[in-house]
Amino acid sequence: MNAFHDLTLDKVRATFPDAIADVVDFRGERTVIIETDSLIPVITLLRDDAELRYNFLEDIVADDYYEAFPRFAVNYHLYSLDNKVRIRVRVLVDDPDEGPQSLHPMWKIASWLELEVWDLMGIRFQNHPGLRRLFLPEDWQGHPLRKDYPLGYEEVQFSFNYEEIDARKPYAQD
Amino acid sequence: MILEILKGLGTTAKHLVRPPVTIQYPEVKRPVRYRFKGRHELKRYDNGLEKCIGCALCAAACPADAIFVEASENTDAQRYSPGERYASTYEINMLRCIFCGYCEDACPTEAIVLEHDYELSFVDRASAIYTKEMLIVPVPDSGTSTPQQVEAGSFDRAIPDMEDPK
Amino acid sequence: MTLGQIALRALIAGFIMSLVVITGFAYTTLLERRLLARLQARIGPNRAGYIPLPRKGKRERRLLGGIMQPAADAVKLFFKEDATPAMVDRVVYNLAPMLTVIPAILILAVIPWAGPILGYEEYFAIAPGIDVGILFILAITSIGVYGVVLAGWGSNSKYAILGGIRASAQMISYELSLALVILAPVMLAGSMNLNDIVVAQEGGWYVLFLPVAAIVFIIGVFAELQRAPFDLLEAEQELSSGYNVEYGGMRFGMFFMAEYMKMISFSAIAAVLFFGGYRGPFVDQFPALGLLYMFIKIVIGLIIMIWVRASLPRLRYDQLMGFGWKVLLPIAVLNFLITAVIIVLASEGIIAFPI
Amino acid sequence: MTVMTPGNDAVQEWTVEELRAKYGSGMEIASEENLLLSMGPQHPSTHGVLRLLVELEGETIVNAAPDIGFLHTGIEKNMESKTFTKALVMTDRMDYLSPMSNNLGYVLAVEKLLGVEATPRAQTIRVILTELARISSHLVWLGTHALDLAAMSVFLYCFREREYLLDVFEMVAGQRMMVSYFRPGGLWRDVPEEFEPAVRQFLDFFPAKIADYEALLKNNPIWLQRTKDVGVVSAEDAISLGMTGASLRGSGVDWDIRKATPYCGYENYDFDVPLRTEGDVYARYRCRMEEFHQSLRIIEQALDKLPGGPVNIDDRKIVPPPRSELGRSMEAVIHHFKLWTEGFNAPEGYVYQAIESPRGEFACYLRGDGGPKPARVHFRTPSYVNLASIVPLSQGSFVADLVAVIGSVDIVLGEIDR
Repeated sequence: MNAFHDLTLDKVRATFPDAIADVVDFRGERTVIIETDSLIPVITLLRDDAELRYNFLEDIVADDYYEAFPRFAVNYHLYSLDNKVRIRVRVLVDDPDEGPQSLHPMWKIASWLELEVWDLMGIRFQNHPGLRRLFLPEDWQGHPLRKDYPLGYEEVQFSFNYEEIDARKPYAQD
Repeated sequence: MILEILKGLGTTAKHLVRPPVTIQYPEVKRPVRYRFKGRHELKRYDNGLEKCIGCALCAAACPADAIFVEASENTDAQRYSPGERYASTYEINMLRCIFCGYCEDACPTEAIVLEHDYELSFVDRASAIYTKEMLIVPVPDSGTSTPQQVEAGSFDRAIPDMEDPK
Repeated sequence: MTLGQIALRALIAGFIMSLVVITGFAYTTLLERRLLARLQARIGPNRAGYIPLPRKGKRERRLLGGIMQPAADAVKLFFKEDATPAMVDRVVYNLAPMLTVIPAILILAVIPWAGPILGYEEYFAIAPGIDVGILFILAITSIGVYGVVLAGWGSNSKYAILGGIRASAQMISYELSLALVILAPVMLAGSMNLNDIVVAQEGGWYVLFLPVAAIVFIIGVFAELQRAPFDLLEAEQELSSGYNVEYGGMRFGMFFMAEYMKMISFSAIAAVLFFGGYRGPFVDQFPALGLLYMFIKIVIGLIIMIWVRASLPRLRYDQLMGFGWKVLLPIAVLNFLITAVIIVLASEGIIAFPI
Repeated sequence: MTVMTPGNDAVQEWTVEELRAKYGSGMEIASEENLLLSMGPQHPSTHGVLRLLVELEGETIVNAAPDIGFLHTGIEKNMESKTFTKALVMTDRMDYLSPMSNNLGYVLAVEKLLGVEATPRAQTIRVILTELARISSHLVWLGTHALDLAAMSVFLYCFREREYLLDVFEMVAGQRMMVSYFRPGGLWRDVPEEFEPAVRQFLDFFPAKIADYEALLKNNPIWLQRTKDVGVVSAEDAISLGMTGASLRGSGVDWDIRKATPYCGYENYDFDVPLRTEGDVYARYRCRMEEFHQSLRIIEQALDKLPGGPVNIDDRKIVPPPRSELGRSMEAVIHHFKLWTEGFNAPEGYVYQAIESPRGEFACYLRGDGGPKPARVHFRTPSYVNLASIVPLSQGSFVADLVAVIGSVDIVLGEIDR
């Protein structure tokens, strides 16, 4: 946390008094947790304010706090190329089908980053130009990075269980 | 313009007179560095006892779950390793192994070591399972093969004094 | 000689020369692979066939490693499954490799390999006495492009058709300037007979009198042969091998064969037109030496082609066309005009020029 | 436009809409007259298993859609089921051309989460090795980029030098590529004695090799024709596209994480950030070539002031005890067993650690939940983000330029798919 972080916070507070739900400082990183509705205005402010200029969208990460409420969190890592400061804007999402607004009008890359979040975490961004499966096949069911999605396990073959596992290996049919 | 093209031609021509860097593999083998992580070996002490004490820490440390260890009790009449237990089964599935060396780091007795043999190939899944017989090194000249019959109480310490690895 | 004897002689000579060149093609591939490897700090194929020279205490020295590599390649190609993709136009697909390889062999007919040897009165060629040898070459090489285009079309593959289209465009843009610069030595020699051109170079190689024509000719040959840096139609990085992507086995081998045989014959043609052909020291006393000189000149030509391939990146489609039309063609036209003017002036005695 | 596929006995015709419903493309198709070309996943120039669906008008690219996921291995999900140390080995396998950088990004994130900092010696060695990894990664980039434009000798020369670097990696880590050398809290082991002479030897001979590559490419007219004014991207577009690394600096944006938010003591080294303003393939090529020299500078400085001392922090809760203590101390044995079975607990919280990998900003988002396993790991990989820029960069140019653009953006598919 430095003075610039505080300045950022002050500016957001001054413009959108109700937007900030919480502020978390951890290991020198500042996270501003904001209400879902005010995502676009706050990020526009952060990007376009002449002083702040958080003009680089580094990454969008979704996080799953399974069994907590609200369950999902979407982190936007914004970076100010002029001031060399990073800030994390966090939105808490409960219903993954009604995720935050897509940022693609603001950054071209946003829709691409959101695709990954949709594909692996299943958070549907509003107004996204075309959500589709990216890494996974078109007909894949579920979103693997969610905590309630089982990891799966391939049982390892050793001498004692070789025959048993080999019997159910999906070998190519002759 | 022509000059730059000639410069490029000269650069390739320069390599014509230099010795090629190709290693003629099956005849000439590239020497590996001493830290190289190749095929595993189970080590023995000079007296022929196995270093492995069957603690299965390697199996726990393995990120790929490639190691399977089953321990049994040593007796003084049938002693395989110092200490209480030894590995009666020790298997590595080489198809799973990623040669990260965590087993070597985790082993408290320096029993499992990734040695320098890198010519590993199999034609079926069964031969990729390396058993203890394949992994363990031959008995040194100074020792006798296991199980040994020893006097009671002479090997009660599982973890020996070791030096920091280079 | 009667007509029948001439035909029989041509048949035998043609058979022998074709065999020689086909073997030569095989070893050109070896030369390319070995030389390319050495230019790139590698060794190249050196396992198939060698002469072991035992050395004391050391590993035996392997002489001429890789000498059987072409045979191994050929065996591999012959025994590959002769698969035809499902959706191809079968007639065209099967015709295309033949259309490529036959012209490549036909070119050999007119090349003068040596002076009067083996009972040939004037010079040794499969078909001596063709007075329009140049025209024959230009005509035959133009057919070769059909093979490539048809291969692209018949394969019913997008990569192949792109390669085929590139081939036709490229061929048109380069053949024009190629033909124009060939006219320069023709004018100097006053004949279209290749042997006459060789004989006319007794006073000095034409490359000395016509350096510009020689350079344009060499560039044109690179384009004509689709060798790097003009190998657009089989640009493996863009089209993943282009026109021959759907071919396998010996059908692919035929495209390959055509390319390398054309390399040999165009090296020979370049030698004939600009580098004195089979002429060299003592060739008048011992005409058989001509074969040796021809061989050396062809090999040097091949080496240059391989060397360039090792060193240069590839041009882009539009850049290649631009280069052909905007640079080479004007140069070729100018060269043609200037040569013509100089020849006229020299023959009129206005300027002194050693022709 | 209809596409024909051979069925069992008859040819089936598909319309674009049907095909898209079946396979999905994520691409608008401008005209039915255009040629739809599927480049990859088995294509020589897509650097791995990238598939590009390209819409062509003649040879001009109208539109393209990257199709990825052929190499998806679920690394992020897998890491959640392993302890912090065991998860480390997976980071090697993302960007397999510079595993050292991946290791570093992840290890720094873990250390940040734990609130510890590596010793000065470990940090310096990390700098040397990541810069060597940068060189080795750039060598592959240069080689494949040149090979894409058919300058094939450069490729083999580059791999010859890379071989030397891989040998250095083998010397320190025992593995040529999947090194797993940086561990939370320090390093696997200290570097061996022959490390410094080997690196110094590399510093000696490598500038001459760069001169060789430059002789073949830098001013070669064909190379200039192929790369100048191809794949141009302006600074604003590059920022909007999230491009990082040399791809961004080729457009004139001065942003290098090593300078902007230094880690591992990069602020102590004297080096420049190569910048070009043209934003074309050639500019990106020049930037990376300059980075060779800058990396050499950093390595030389780091070697000169390589501090002594331990390479691991003195915290038995994070770093296993040295082997020599095992036979003497019961505490050491307990720590050793605890660390290799359970691992260490990380506090609750989330961190984001960005480093400058050879390809751009490599960042690791890491959430701990108080347990020994990461609750969420996410990697912001430069290749994944830069990949998106290939489409706007290549629109309107030729197929041959697409190849040049892919090469100049420098992607690694292992990192894209994770």
